[in-house]
Amino acid sequence: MDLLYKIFLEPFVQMGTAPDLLVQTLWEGMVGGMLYALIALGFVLIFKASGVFNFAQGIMVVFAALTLIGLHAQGIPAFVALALTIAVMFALAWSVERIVLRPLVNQPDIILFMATFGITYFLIGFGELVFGGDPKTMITEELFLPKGSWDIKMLGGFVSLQKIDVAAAIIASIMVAVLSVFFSKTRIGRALRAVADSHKAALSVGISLEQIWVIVWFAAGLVALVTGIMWGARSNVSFALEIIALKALPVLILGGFTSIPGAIVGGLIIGVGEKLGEFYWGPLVGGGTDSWFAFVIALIFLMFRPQGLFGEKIIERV
Amino acid sequence: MQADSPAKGEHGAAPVTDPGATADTFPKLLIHNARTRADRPAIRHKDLGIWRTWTWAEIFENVREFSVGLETLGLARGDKLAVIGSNRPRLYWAMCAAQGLGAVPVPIYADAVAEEMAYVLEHAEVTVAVVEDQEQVDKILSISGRLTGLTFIVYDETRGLRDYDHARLKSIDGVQERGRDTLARDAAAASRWDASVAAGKGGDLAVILYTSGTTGRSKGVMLSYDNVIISARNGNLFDRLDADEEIIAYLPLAWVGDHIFSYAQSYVAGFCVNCPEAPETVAEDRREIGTTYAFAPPRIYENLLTLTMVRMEDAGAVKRRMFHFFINHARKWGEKILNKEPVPLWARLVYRLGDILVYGPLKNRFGLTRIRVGYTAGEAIGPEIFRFYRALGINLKQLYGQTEASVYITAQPDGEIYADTVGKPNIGVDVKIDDTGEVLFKSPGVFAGYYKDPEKTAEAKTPDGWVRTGDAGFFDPKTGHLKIIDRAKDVGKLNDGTLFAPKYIENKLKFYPNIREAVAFGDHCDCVTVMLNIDLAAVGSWAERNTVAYGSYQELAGHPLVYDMIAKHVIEVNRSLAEERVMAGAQIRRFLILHKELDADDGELTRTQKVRRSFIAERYEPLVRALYDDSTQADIATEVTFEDGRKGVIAATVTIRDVVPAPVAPVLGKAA
Amino acid sequence: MLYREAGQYKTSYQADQAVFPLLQDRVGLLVILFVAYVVIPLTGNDFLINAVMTPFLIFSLAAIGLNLLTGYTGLLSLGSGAFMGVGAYACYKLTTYFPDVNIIIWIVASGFVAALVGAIFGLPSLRIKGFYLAIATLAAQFFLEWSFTRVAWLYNHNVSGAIEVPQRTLFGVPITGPNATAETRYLIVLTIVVGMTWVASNIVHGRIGRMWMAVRDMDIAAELMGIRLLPTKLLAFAVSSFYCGVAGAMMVFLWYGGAESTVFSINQSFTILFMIIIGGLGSLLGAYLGAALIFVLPIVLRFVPPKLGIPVHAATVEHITFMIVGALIIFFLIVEPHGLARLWQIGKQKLRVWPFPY
Amino acid sequence: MRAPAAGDQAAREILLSMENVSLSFGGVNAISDVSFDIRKGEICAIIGPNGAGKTSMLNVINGFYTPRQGRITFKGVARAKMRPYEAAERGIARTFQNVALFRGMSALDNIMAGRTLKMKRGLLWQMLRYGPAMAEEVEHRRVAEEIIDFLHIKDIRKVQVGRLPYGLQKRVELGRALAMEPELLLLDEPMAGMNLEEKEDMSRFVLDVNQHFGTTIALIEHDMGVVMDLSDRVVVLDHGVKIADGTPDEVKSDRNVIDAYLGVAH
Repeated sequence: MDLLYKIFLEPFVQMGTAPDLLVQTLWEGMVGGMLYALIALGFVLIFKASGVFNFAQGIMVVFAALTLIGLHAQGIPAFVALALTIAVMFALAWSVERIVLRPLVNQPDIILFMATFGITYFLIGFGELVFGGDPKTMITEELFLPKGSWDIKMLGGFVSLQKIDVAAAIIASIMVAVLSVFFSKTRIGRALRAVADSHKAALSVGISLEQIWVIVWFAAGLVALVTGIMWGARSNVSFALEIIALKALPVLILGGFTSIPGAIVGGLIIGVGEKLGEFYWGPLVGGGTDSWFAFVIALIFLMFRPQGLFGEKIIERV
Repeated sequence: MQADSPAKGEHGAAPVTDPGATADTFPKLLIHNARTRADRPAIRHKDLGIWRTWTWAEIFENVREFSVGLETLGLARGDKLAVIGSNRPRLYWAMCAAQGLGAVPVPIYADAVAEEMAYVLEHAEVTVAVVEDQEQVDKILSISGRLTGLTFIVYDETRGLRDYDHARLKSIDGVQERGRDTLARDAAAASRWDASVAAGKGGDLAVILYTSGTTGRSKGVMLSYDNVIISARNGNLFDRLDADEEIIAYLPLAWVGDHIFSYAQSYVAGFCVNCPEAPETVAEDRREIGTTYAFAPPRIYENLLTLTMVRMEDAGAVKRRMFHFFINHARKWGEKILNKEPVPLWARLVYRLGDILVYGPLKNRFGLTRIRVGYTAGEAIGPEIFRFYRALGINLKQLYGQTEASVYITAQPDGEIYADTVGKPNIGVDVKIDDTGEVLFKSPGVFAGYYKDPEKTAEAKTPDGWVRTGDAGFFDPKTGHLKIIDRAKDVGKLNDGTLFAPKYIENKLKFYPNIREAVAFGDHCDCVTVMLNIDLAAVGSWAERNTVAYGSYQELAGHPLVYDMIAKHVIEVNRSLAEERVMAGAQIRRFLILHKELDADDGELTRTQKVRRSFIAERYEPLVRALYDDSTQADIATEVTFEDGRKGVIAATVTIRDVVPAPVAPVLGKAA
Repeated sequence: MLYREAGQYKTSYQADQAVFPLLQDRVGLLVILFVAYVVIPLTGNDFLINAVMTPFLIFSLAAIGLNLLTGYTGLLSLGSGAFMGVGAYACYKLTTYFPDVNIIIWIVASGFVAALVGAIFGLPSLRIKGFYLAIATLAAQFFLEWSFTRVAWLYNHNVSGAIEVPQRTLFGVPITGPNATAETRYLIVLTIVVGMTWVASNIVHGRIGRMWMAVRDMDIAAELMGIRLLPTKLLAFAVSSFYCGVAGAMMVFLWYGGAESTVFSINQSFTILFMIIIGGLGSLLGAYLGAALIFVLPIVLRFVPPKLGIPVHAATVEHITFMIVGALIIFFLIVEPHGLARLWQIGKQKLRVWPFPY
Repeated sequence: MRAPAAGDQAAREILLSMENVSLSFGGVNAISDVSFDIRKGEICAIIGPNGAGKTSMLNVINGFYTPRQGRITFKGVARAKMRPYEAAERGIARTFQNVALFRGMSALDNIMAGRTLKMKRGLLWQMLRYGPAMAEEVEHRRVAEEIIDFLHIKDIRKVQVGRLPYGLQKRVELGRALAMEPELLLLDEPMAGMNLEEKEDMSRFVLDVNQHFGTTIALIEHDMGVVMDLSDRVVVLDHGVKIADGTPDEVKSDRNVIDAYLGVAH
């Protein structure tokens, strides 16, 4: 009885009595979710264009961030380092295409999926070898990212918004906007969509798969870089992030693997969901629920709508 | 030894120790085996994926039931029972079952068309036919109208026969069932059967084997128990075959070879016969069993070798080199080692190594790892092929035999193996050669006669019991082995009286891969001349290697360099002819290379790819004339049929080459 | 070349269906067992036995478990680490409640708990395949991992938050805890692994194995042939988790002698997965080969360079290992998706058809 | 055309009856209001131009698709929704247009897999692969071997099916279906992509199956010659609608068919 109360009433009572906390939690959740969404975005880009489920997106975030920091640590001015990092991400995209994707073209998806495990592990090892395993702090002010927070007085309490979060939100939305323009307006963008539909189609349009793959992986790399910066700015940059990045997977399950808006919405749902869950229900089970909450949500969701929120039903043929 | 004096088989009257020797019919042998080696495997059959084994005791039971069952169907002493199908245990049992009743099995080629079958079934007055499956049943039913004597058809495979009218159809199971019941019901049945077995004597007719007649109707060769069993026993002695042999039965039941190797010898020696699962799995099954005693016509060895070489071409460079290195080493030393001749130590060691790396594995792939004796016979085998297997350490030997002789006439004793002889007279066989060069023999295996055909029998058998083989041959003085040179009727004489055996010469030529076909002329001429066909594939590749440009077969055939190359072959042939006293006089003096390939469509070859000498002689009359006047070339125009059936005329000028005969070797072992 | 098959014929289906139809293979197997049971315990030093062989065997077992699921049934799982954990904690609880029951029984029994949990988390496999399922198994991984830390009851509320393996004996001989000798523990692990491998091979060679492979190769056809997909898949999950569970229990009780939840982190899952990718999907032998490679690799890296006078930092070794493993995976997926096992097979086939190339 | 079989048409009892079956994917009608019967022991051909809904029809019959409306009665039992494995359990087997063998397994194992439904021994025995489990394994191996013998594929029983030529794969697939000892066998273009000889073999096997096992067969085939030779009865579909149903001769002379199908074909 008491338990039922704890589960079904108390949380909502809390929400009601302390709405400012609720808002705060929601905001936190949204920001977290946004970062998940960004990673998910990377997945989607690649999946759309090459049907590859890129498990390495998470480590790419870490890798990008570390490169940036590492380069700057060598005394290279921040923005030069940024440019260099972009170059590095391109190099990465290029070599992935060369070394991994090209030989594996026409292999079953699951094989390519596993191949990205390989990439992940390689990058982890490589990253740690070069930059060392210990956490680093993101060079926030060098990149002129805002610090501190606004404390807004509302609902009989305070809601504090980290400026960096706001910035992140803005940058993220800009990026999404850019991407969608890129996809719908530019020639390459349309080509990419063609590929998504069928590889033959793309070839007939006269673009080589190789180029396209390099491009999408590079794009995913950029997204990863941005994500890395944002994330690094909030907490710090370490390989632990690679595990957290896995949360993008449930996001994808909700949002579907091919839909950018899906990724965003999914991200927000997961983010908000796990924050609320942790804040209001977590204590009941000893906290720390956010490590699995997202996945369980996804799991349950899968049972009922395997194709995701935005994907359409698959008809099996014999 | 002298050509016209009989050559006695060495081991003469070898002492026969086997207690089974007293048993003079197959049923008696079976009883003997069932008693002395009851639990030893007698026959195996790969069926439904595994090897089913029957011991001698078991097959005795089966055969007896089968036999009694047949008796209830009215099969009686002297009746004929046809056996039609592939090598299956129950078909072998059928033979013994029939013999148990004193009836005579008549195995018939399973691939014979209904027509041929009808002839044999009618001629042999078959009353019961034991067949493999629906296919054979259908064949017989299609002609049953004419087979008034045929009372029952007994089949092995039930499949597909369910909805047939079973008035005259019985399954082997069914027949055995009847037998079992009868035996169970009245105790007398068993003793009755024993009695009828005891009634059988060695002199009785054991089997009638119809020789697939190349000319005219096929003849039914009647063989008595003594013929078959004594020959088999001598054969076993000759190769020291015992109860531990394993043999694969895959050649037609109706062929005397199979009857001796997979039936008679097995019953006499008590070794195990293995029936393959299906024709296409014979090779695989042979490997599984690992036969110790094998028999195959030359083409099988040929195909195997070709396959080997082709496959090795696809192997990696290193492996290929290793393979050829060791094969060459084997070709050099292998036979010597096999013949227990002195061989330098290093050569032995390399051979040992080769055995681990190549020969052993090869033999394993061939399924010949455990082979003790392997025979090739039927026709001449290419020396290269023959030596290849010998070199691997496979004891491959040649044998010369006939249905009329219950197989054995001559065979090569271990350690006396030559690619071009057929060996020495078998135990108990006498061989002589008459002045026409025809080979005659006398042996325990000499057939009783052709069924219902006294004239033919008289033709084949001399009053004093010699049998004309219809083959011409001579005893090679060096080795004392018999050499078969040709069909007697084809053998002619040069004007100077020397023996002229076209086939013999042609074969020698054809063993060169470059030479596809050869036609030798010389009967009633002063000298021997040949027309040749080059082998486009072989010579073609030779041409590429030696950058000889050519546009067509005709062009290549006429090319001087090709002539030079072929001339070398001809000279070598002459040399080998010169070594043989009988042949030395008949060396090749002139040859030409024909401008077109001899072709069955033009009637130049039989459908079985044998050259039709006389036809060719007249078709190419101008060339033949030119071969015997001393013109160096001749024009010829021949009508040909193209693939699409159109007719056309090929005209050509064909060059003629002279070749110098080799000096005749000093005659060894001069005739007394 | 080594294979001389002539004369090896089968007279019964039993013989023909045997797992090792070839004499040479049977001999080889006996030799290996002899080495494992006699040679190594007698000659091997503590390091070899305790730090190499024992863990190698344990990992092999886990890999076999995952291979039954991923390699044979075609269901990708990233939760094997957690299922190992389930085994370990189950065993810990069981032996604390019933200290008198022999630990070996509990080690095996704990597999059943793992099997149950595995089956539960396998439920989604009805609806989803491929990497969707992989993600679903991640849920299992993280949820279980979380419970290992948060549910104090699981580790008897130890302040350390870790499992502390008590001493247990077999016929008076200590087989767990600090006093158990490396040899004893090795022999027990060996026996369990050998036994369970034998069972696994029996299963995959029989009806159930065929059902799994049918589902893997063509699930639609399988269902149209009357194979019920859900039970089949769940069974695969259960059996697979059973193996992982036992492996986990052995890992803690017969190797580490104590452990906390981090041992069963997602990285453990990955390690096992990589073992079967590199070793060979759908091959029991592959599980061993993969385990050998992935587990032995770092050891070699750690101990060989110093021998050559090249000082390497432990961390560096780890990083390099990561890189090599990553590279290997890509290499194998490209060159030989069926892993070492297939390479072995090809080699064996070559020996069988030697000197022919095919 | 096999006269004797066709003779006792009417006499035969109905094995499967389809009544006003309709099927649609996302509004698109694949099959609309089709009715026909398949009688015990007959060979019934379902023909029609591409996209006529033939394969969909088979998919409905063995429960892979659930029809939007209409009722299906098999062995006298009308069924609502039926899972494919239930169809299999009730005696419906099938082969596929593009071979759907278990590529990773040998021909023998594929056929053995077809025996799954008939094998009962549980996990425990399976684990030991001894006693009853082995006995069962052997018993079914024998059945499999009889099928192998029946289809003349002795020489490839241990070959991994992925390596077999197409024609043989089709044969193995038929074997796998036979292993289920079905009452109704659905063959989806059993001779597609075969050369003449292979087609003749396959036709032979289909007839043998029908005669010796008394299996009822429904097949889809494009080769008119084959259809006319094999089948007792032909059902013609066009754009998901049944346009004819009768003996080959009747169908051959049917106006609609000639327009809709043969017209297209030639």
